[in-house]
Amino acid sequence: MHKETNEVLLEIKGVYKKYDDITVLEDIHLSINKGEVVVILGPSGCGKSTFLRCLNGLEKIQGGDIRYRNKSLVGQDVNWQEVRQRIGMVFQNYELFSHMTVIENIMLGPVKVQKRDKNEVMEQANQLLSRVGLLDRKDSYPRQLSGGQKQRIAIVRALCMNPEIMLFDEVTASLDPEMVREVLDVILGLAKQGMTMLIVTHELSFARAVADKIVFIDKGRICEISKPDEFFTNPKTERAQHFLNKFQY
Amino acid sequence: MHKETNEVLLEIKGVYKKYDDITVLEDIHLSINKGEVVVILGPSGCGKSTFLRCLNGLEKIQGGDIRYRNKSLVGQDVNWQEVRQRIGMVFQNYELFSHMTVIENIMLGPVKVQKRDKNEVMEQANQLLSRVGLLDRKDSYPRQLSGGQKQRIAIVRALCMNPEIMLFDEVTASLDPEMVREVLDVILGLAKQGMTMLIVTHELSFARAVADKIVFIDKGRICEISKPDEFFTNPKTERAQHFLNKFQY
Amino acid sequence: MNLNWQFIAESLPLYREAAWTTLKLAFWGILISLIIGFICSIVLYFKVKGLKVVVHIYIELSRNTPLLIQLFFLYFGLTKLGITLSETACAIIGLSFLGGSYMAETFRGGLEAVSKTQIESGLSIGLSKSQLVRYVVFPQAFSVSVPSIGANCIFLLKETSIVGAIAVVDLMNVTKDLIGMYYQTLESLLMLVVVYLIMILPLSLLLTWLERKVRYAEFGN
Amino acid sequence: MQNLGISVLFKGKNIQRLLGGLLITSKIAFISIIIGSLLGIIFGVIWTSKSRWIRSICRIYLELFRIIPILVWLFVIYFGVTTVINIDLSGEFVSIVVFTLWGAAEMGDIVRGALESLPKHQIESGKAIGLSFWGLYRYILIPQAVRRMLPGAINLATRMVKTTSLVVLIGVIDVIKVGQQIIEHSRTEVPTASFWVYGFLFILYFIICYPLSQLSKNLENKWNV
Amino acid sequence: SNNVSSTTETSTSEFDTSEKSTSENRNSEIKGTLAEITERGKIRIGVFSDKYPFGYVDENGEFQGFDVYIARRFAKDLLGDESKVEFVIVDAASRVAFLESNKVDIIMANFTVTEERKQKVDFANPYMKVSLGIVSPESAPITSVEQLKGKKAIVAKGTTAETFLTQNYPDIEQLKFEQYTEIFEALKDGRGDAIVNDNTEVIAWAKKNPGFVVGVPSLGGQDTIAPAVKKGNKELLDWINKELEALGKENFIHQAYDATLAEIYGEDYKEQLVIEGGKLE
Ligand SMILES: Nc1ncnc2c1ncn2[C@@H]1O[C@H](COP(=O)(O)OP(=O)(O)OP(=O)(O)O)[C@@H](O)[C@H]1O
Ligand SMILES: Nc1ncnc2c1ncn2[C@@H]1O[C@H](COP(=O)(O)OP(=O)(O)OP(=O)(O)O)[C@@H](O)[C@H]1O
Ligand SMILES: [Mg+2]
Ligand SMILES: [Mg+2]
Repeated sequence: MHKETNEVLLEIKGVYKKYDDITVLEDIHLSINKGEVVVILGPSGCGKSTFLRCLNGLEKIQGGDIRYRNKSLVGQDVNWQEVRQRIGMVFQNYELFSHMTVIENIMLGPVKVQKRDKNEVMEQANQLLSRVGLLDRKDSYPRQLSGGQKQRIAIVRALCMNPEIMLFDEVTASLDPEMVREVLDVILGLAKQGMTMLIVTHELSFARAVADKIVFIDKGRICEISKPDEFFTNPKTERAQHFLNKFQY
Repeated sequence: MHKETNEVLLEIKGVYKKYDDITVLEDIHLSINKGEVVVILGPSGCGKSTFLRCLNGLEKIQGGDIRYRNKSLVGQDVNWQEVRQRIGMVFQNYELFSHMTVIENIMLGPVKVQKRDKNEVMEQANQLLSRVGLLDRKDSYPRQLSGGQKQRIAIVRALCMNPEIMLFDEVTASLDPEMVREVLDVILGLAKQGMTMLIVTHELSFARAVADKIVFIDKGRICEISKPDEFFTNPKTERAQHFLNKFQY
Repeated sequence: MNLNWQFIAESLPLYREAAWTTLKLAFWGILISLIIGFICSIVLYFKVKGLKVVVHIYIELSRNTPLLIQLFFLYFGLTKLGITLSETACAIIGLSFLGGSYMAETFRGGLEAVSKTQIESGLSIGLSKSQLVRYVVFPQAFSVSVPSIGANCIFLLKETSIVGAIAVVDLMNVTKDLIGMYYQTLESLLMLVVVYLIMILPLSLLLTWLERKVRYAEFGN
Repeated sequence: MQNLGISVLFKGKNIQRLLGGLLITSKIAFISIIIGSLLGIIFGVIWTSKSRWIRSICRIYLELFRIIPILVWLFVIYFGVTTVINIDLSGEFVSIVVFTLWGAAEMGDIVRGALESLPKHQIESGKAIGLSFWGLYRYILIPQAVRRMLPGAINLATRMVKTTSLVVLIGVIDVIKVGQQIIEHSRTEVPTASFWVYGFLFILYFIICYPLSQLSKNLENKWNV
Repeated sequence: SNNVSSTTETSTSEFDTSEKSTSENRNSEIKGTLAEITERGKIRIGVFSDKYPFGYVDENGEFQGFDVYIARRFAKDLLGDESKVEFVIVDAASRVAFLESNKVDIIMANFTVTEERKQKVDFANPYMKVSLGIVSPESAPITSVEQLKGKKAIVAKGTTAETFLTQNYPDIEQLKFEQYTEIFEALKDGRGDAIVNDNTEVIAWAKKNPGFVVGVPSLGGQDTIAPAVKKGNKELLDWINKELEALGKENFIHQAYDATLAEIYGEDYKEQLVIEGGKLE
């Protein structure tokens, strides 16, 4: 969006993903530069979530290669724990740990995984919390928060690990429209600061506003990679056209 | 939308609704003609759901009157069971009965409540099911259906009671975007056939397409009742303006 | 009421001692049950090969046969194999053998109630397997199982009434004894009920409190 | 010696007697489980009432059975209550009554838990299609609650089967008592009788309770999702 | 807890046979009378079902034993047929309750006469004597009850031995089992130092089990065993006493011994056990 560079952070080369016999991702090629915001669009079930999950090691791939800073993330000897500290992820369902307060949720990773100093982490957490406007909810439990609040906390939790890339998987899908706005505003803010992001969303106008690059996937294949304006006004493929039509009455 | 008449079906006069001390609805006036499609918009928590629930007797009101075909729905002696057969309702959460198949779900009301003939009901159910394109899922259990399919069945279930008015409360709120379309298409179809409907939704473009009349509620009060084009292009109140802004990036 | 107060006063020390025995048995029985249940549930949850079958057999045997007979085998049977355990030891082992399977099922239910998304989000912040289990899975499973753990504890406490069969002097045993010797039926039963009340009521309140305390995991998110 | 031991089981009518005892055990257990479940469902429904009073009364009823040992109930009802109201009830009948009341109490708690765990919108959508109060319970809530309460209910059933051994105190001869009679009768001739008889009883109980717990597991899997 | 006590309260009068409650309950009082028994055509007698050889059930499911043998004769003499008896199985702890609540007419379950029990039920004249004996391993024989102090005595619940030790030697630790089989098993397993039980029982057992000796063949005073009826049921009590007297004339209790006990205890103990005619010599 703003500070896009030419340094390639993540490179996906011919990735295949199968569940048993069903091929869910087929020959996916994509490279993401530092500071770039890539939005992935596509009909339901096309494999968007699966793609993000592969990047984070939650799913194994059956072919191709994924390279993060030119190191392969394929094979037995990948230290996923370390990779996941660099590649943060936020899911559709507010998946805060329900038995921990907001601040405990945020500090768990930095303190227990990264072994960072408690006070330092606390300071960073406070800063991030106040940025998303939730500093006063620090000691609440997830059940005491609205959906939008929970998602903003989930984002803070991921950010507090100081990741280099953030993956967002339909983070607003189960939110009320007004909360959608709260959360998307946070993501917009991140984009402005130059965070590298891969975003799956169904909010087309948001996608248009935030993306440097739109990737359209259908049936497990990348059909189209375009600049946002181009994609929305003049999609190259018929499939993308058809997809966009669904959102017009 | 099309067959709007001048026959008043439902008349709401100065309705007040309180939860303990909190007033949730205040002095609501609204009248709905036969064949009219009314869409209710408003920010989260403004009282939209509560309003629909009052019309269906799921909540008691603390003041004012609701008249259906000029008979009051207020007081002890209202036979809600009967009223609910005339005023159908579909909710946000796919609330099919999880222990019954699709067809059992649909037939329960007509057969057990209305005591209608099984075969006749079955025939109507088949007809409705094929209209929403789900005749082949007749014997499935809800858990075997997608969200969109469940909502379409829920609509069929309500329709099969031959109601005169249908209330829809954010029926697409927990659906994937593509399923949203499936469901809204069914509602659009009903509108074309002249069904009287009260619809709460957050799909603004759908609202614009389906409504004869937009009712904008904020903080429990009706702020504005307008024709849809008027509302979206030139809202009368600042609050409505503010509300509409939230959906633009 | 025509109660023989003298009799009550005289047998009070017996009841005090028996109540102590019952509590001791219940305490150890519950504690060991928790440990056994914990281990078994882990074996089941992580589907540990080999051990899984053993645990399944243990659970089915223990749940589907009466404690009375289990105790007889422990007490009289083991001796024939050259292992002689004291009455109290047998009683505690018997209770733990029974309770272990109830607790195992309870814990397993709790573990399985921890949703997949919670686990995935734990992974996505880089937690290792063991950290995940320690910081996310166990606390949530525990909070889900607390009500049934409580029910199991009360069940085990009451189940101690069987151990009289192997000559352990618990509350029920003392009561039956006194009735058999002096036929002060009303007084004896009354004392039995009162002592159980004194033991179970606080336990029940404690559990209600604990339940409220750990209810954080309720309603997922 | 061991051959001699197992022969105890086949002496005279011993096997028949044991099975007869098992029949009584199962009869008491199953009649109580069935009636107790039905009453328990009604009780559980009443328990979901919003009235504090009704809720407290229900709670007290449950706690009465939780705290007072079943043995005491058997004693009090068989020897006490039946004489006060001057009717002569058989021990078996009283056992069924006590076990039924106990079952109803525990089942009521399970049913209450299941009903309260049902999503609220199931009730509302039931109302929305015009179901009456009873229709709502009959067609929607109870059938769904039954699925949820099944594991607990079967757990209770096996506990009831195993607790029937208490009924000897009021003169009902259950399977364990028959076993003890056999053991005692042959104690001079066959000192190892106890091993064989108790082993046999162990298997009998297992044969009754195991299918129950398997049934619950299967139904749980089937109705899950 | 209010509820708890009130539930038991209702039954107070039943467990507590004070004069007051008996007079209040005239109606149920009638039940045990001779007229009522005759009308019913059956006499209900409470017996043990697992105390071989006094009251037990044989492999064919028939009640047998010394007590049962005599009980059958009672039925025959009262109602004309020895099958006109209904045996009700009782437990040591429920013997009195069965009588008090009119569930049985007579208890003949090896019921030892004691002062405490006399306050709850009416005993008829005795038909048997008991005294206690102690059996212990040959390797560590117990030859006097004093030796048991600080040691463990194995007893069966609800027996005279239990009462005797509890009242006279409270500092002897007792290991109490429900069943006879279990006490012997326990001694063999070394769970205690000796069994204190009816001397007939321990002597007969020691005979069959080498390695064990009866170090104390006769202990304490002599107790008697008698039929018991509900307190105040004088009519039935008198009938039993007369019946015992009549039976004494034909030496019936000796016959009963021969039929049921001789096999186990042998001839030696006959006179030590049997009381004929309801009278101690
Ligand atoms: N664990 C699994 N086992 C088998 N098939 C799976 C599994 N998870 C997903 N799939 C299948 O893989 C395909 C892609 O799923 P995915 O969740 O990635 O879609 P998506 O694009 O994220 O859809 P949505 O927009 O609905 O989230 C779907 O057809 C789905 O049915
Ligand atoms: N049972 C209840 N008790 C107390 N307050 C309630 C209850 N139900 C709703 N409310 C309150 O009433 C107000 C209106 O709620 P309602 O659900 O009608 O809003 P809504 O307009 O439907 O919002 P949304 O768009 O989020 O569905 C809210 O402030 C809510 O907190
Ligand atoms: Mg997805
Ligand atoms: Mg709403």
